[in-house]
Amino acid sequence: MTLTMSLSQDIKQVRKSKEILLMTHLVLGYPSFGINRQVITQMVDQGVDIIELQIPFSEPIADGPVILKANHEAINHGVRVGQCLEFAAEMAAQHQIPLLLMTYYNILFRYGVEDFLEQTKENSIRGLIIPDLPPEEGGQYLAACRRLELAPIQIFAPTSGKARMATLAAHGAGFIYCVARRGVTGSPTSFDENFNDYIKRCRQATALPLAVGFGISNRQDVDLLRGKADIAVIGSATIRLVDQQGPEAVGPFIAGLR
Amino acid sequence: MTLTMSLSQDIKQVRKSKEILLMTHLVLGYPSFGINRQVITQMVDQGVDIIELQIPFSEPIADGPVILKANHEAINHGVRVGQCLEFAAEMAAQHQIPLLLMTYYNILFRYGVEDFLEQTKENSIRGLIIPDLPPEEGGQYLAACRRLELAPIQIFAPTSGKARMATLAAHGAGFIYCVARRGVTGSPTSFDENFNDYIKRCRQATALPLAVGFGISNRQDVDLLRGKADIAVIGSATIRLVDQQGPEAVGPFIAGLR
Amino acid sequence: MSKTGYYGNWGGAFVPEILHETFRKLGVAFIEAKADPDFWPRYVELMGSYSCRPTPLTFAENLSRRFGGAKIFIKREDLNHTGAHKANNVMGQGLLVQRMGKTRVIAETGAGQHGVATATMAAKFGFDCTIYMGEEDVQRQRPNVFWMEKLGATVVPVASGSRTLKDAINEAFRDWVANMDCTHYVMGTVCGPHPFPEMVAWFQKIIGDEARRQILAIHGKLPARIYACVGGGSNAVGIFQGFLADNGVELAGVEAGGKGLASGLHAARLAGSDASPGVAQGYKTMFLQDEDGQMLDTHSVAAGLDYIGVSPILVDLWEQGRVRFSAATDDEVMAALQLTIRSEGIIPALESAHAFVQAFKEVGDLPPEEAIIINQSGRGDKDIFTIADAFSDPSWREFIRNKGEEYADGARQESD
Amino acid sequence: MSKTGYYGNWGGAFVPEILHETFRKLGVAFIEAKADPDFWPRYVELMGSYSCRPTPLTFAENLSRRFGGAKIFIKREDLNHTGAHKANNVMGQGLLVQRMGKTRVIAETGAGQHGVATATMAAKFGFDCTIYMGEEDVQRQRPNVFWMEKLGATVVPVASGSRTLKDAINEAFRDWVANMDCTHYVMGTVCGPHPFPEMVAWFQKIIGDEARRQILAIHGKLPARIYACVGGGSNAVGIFQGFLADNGVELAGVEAGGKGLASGLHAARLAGSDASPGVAQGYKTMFLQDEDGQMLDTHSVAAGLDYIGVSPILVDLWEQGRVRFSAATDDEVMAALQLTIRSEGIIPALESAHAFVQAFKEVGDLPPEEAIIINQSGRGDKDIFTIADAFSDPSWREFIRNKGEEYADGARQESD
Ligand SMILES: Cc1ncc(COP(=O)(O)O)c(C=O)c1O
Ligand SMILES: Cc1ncc(COP(=O)(O)O)c(C=O)c1O
Repeated sequence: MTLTMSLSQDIKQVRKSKEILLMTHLVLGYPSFGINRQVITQMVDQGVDIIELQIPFSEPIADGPVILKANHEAINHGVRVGQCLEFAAEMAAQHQIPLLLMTYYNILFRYGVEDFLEQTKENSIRGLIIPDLPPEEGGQYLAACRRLELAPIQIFAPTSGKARMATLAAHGAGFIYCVARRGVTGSPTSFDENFNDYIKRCRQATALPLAVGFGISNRQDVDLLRGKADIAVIGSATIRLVDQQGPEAVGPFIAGLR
Repeated sequence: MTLTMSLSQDIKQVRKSKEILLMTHLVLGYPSFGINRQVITQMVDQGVDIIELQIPFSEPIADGPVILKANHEAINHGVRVGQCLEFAAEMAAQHQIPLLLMTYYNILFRYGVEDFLEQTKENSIRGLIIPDLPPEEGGQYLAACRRLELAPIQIFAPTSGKARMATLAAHGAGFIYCVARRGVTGSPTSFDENFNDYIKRCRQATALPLAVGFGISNRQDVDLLRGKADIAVIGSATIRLVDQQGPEAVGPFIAGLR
Repeated sequence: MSKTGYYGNWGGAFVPEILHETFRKLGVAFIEAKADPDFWPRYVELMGSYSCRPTPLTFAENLSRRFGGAKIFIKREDLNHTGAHKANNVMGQGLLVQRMGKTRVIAETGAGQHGVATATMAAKFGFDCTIYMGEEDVQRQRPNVFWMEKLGATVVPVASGSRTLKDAINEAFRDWVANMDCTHYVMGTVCGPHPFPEMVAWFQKIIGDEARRQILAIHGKLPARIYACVGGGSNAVGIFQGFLADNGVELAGVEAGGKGLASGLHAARLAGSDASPGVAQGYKTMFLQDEDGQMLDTHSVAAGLDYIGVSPILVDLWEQGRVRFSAATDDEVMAALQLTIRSEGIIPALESAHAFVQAFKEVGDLPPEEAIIINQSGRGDKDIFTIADAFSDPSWREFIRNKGEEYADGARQESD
Repeated sequence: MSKTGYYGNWGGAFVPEILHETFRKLGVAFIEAKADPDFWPRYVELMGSYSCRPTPLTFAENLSRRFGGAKIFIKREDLNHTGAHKANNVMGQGLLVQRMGKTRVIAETGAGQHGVATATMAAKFGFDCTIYMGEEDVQRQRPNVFWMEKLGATVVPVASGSRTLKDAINEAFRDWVANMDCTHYVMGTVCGPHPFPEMVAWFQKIIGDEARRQILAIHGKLPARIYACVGGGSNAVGIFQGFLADNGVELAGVEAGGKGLASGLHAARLAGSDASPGVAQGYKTMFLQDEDGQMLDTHSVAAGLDYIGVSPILVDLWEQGRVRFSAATDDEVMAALQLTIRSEGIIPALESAHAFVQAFKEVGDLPPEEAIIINQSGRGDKDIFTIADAFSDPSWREFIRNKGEEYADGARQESD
């Protein structure tokens, strides 16, 4: 992926050659930055298209038990926001795929929203996912992202109506993160009729690429998204894998997804 | 003491030759009827003038810890009212001093007040002390005592006023039991100025002999009553003695009182 | 009353002479208080500003629907300060003590409820306070002992007799005969020598006064029946008084059936046939006693109903046929308690739950346009140890075991 | 409000998109309820017939005399059904849930008080109920867990994070994002995303409405000051609202000083200088957090005050200078509790006792013709384990040890 255009253009470019893109996720500093490095290298090597780097927060309200635990352990081991930003810069310098930061709003707020985003930009990060920052509360954030050409990824949910999707899409850039179902990260999703309708509604609401996340953990899930979404998001699954089988297991796992 | 006249006349008769009479007390069936027998024999042998035989009751409201315990243990060992009456008859036949029954009203009430008193008379018992039966509640009891020539001993207390003493005296016979102080049986009494005034008031209220009870446990106490009262009542002290030193200790104890 | 202090054949004042004058003065003070036009309003004001009277009359919509009969209303004495109707009596007597110029109060307690109420009153009025409580009840009701002590009362465990309520009453009398000059004995229920039954009934009639006004306002007419549990009888007499003259209102007292009337392990005086007339603790009533007149041991899951005697007022009303009696077993009580908690979010005291049992048995027979009132004499959270025991709640047991071990460790460390 | 859901710079609604629609509908339902002329009267009627509102305003005569300053009045939220002001909010939200046609409620709880209140409301309204409670709090507050379960609620121990209140809130949100179609989250205090602060404040203003009427009736004029403890802030905002427009009435919030502000072991957000602006749990307020924005562990003897955030409404009033804040240490709280129990026969919850501490410090400075009100948010008997621990009561420890051994024996016998 060449990193010259906007994130959404980049994604559309890659999509021409791939039926579906993969976005993976990890929690910075969990279980350690060293292991994060190994995991990221394997992900990139196995053709992951985008990586979401989550800066741990003590109150990760939208995350399920696996990511929650990773957040808390990272903080308990002393992981600081500054370290996370440096690490992200290091990864961005090393790997040629778009990296995103994912975290909760308080992390930006305490750092100073403008400062945080400027640092993010400087670190060559392409965008951010902030699940507890709806556009109504994110005026300053959205403006700074626009100014800095960072993608403030917006989130659609099955409960979002047409007007709401339009509003969100208008504020979004890069792609839209479509939450596949009710609930938090980490438990399975059934990709049924309702899901198809939902994705159709998402498509109609935006020209941005669609990423689908929450509960995607194997090839079958990814296959089901082909032709419907542009990006499949693998979240808790890799963390669980590293917990259980160590970082070496990530490469083969990714290889088997697509 | 000859047993030909009324109880009060008998008492007055004996008083001519003794500066103070002794009345002792025991709880029937405690620790056993056998020990009651030994104790009574020693009491009579040592010149006790009157004995109060308490039929145990489960709720002896006016008694202190020593007598209370004796009541409960007797009942727990299966002592029955009928046995107590038979035992009293046996003692009356055997000993030539006046015997009284002491108990609470429910014992009479359950037995049938008239029946109980007739049995008492038949058993050659001379009178009764029922601490929870004021004359206002004792109409039937008082009438039957009168009819049967049993002495329904009335009780004066330091809190009884002049009119009250007059009422009580009018219902009484045999002697008046003057409670020496506030409180229940078994703890010491100080025979001070107040006490002297009280006894003076008692004297003025009745021509009946005066017995003083509550807290009399040694020769000194008995000496203080000489010239004031006609009868000194030894209550808890002997029970305590039997508990601690056995029935043999009773004879010497009584001998040393006067 | 046929004779002073009597209700029909029941009541009276069988007190030792040493207390004669005390009772006389108490009787006079009580008569004067009743005659004083300011006294009752002051009492009502106190109960309104210190406790939360009038207590609500709650419509139990879910229970009513479940049984499909009359509407069930619950008189909420549980919402009183200290958690039971005992507060009514105690605060009233507190005003009387103030009037008499005494400085110390004593009381007996079984469940601990009356003890806590008395200790509370004593703290508020600035009286010294001693509470007599059977040693066994001290063990069973430790939380209440804790609060009494924190309220400044001295709690004396009574080790004599059956070491329960009746022995605590005896012991309180023993204290009183020694200290009556400065001390008032705050009798906890409508029992004991005259004027106690009349006095306690008078203060507790505040329940019936309110309930009558409330049911007329809410339901538009009188209730068909009223249910109250009966230990000594104060909550029952309290609510019944509001409706005594209304012959159409059936009055039902519910006693402790314990392990069943046939088992002998119960405290049913008027339901069943185990009790007989007697005189004890200063008054004449129906007692659970043997042929000789010795009082028997009683049993109930509810410590507050576990008593040998019963109000002379109720015995008279029972003889007259005005109040009927039944008994609820421990098992029935636990089931009714569970149902009430789940259905209405209300936790009756184990004592009060007895009234619920009988009401549940009968309410379905009445038509929906009728109403019944259950007097909820107290709240059940005071009973957590008993209730958790009765439900054999495993996590509660584990919690207590861990807590016990923690305390044991603490003690070991301190002694090291 | 400058912007929807904001109080000055504070508040807002920082919620995941999945809940956007739920919050929108909740906001609409709330606005409609407020606009419905029948809603508030129905709420007041419910609180009158099910709980015992209006709760009394009690004149604390002995405490007033002791401190020799203004008259001390106590607003008795402890007399509410379930024992605290939490009932007001919960019953109000219950009516709203009914209106919205939902069938299940969830709630977080720290002290357990809000959990019990919610479980109670759910039983009454017939809702399913799940309560999230930090694992540590489950251990500390087992009696409340027992009652919640008996009331039919499922209590879920939360093992993540500090295993206390804030983690229970997060977990409740996690449940909600999965089940919002049928489920309402009953937020327990004036925190969280808009419209929660406004909604909870609205229901709790019943305290202030009553208190204002009562003090004017009893005292003839407005009070000089009002004291309330501040956890999330609902009891404080509840009573303060009755007097916000009366500039002569000083409003004082009291936070948990724990082991002292200098110790770091406290939960003082606005007293002291350890808190800073932040956004978490869906709203913007002053949080106890580190430089990165990670929330800190807090400490208080009172579980209900042991929270990282505070109501945005209060932060705004504090910035405006309308409400002042101080903190009471655990030790001061135990002393004030003891004094209040002994002097007035009233047992404040540990939370409420914080308000008493500050009032006692200051009331002597006011002249006797003035009055102050202390909001007694709850009753302390729920806290017996904590209070007995804090007083190191030896006979309580022995009781628990014996009880623990008895249970252990029972368990051994069963397994034999
Ligand atoms: C809650 C409660 N209800 C009822 C009773 C029984 O007493 P009474 O029959 O006098 O109302 C008690 C006694 O302790 C009690 O605590
Ligand atoms: C009795 C009591 N008071 C106060 C509080 C603190 O909450 P708030 O500040 O919302 O009133 C709690 C919380 O559980 C409580 O239980």
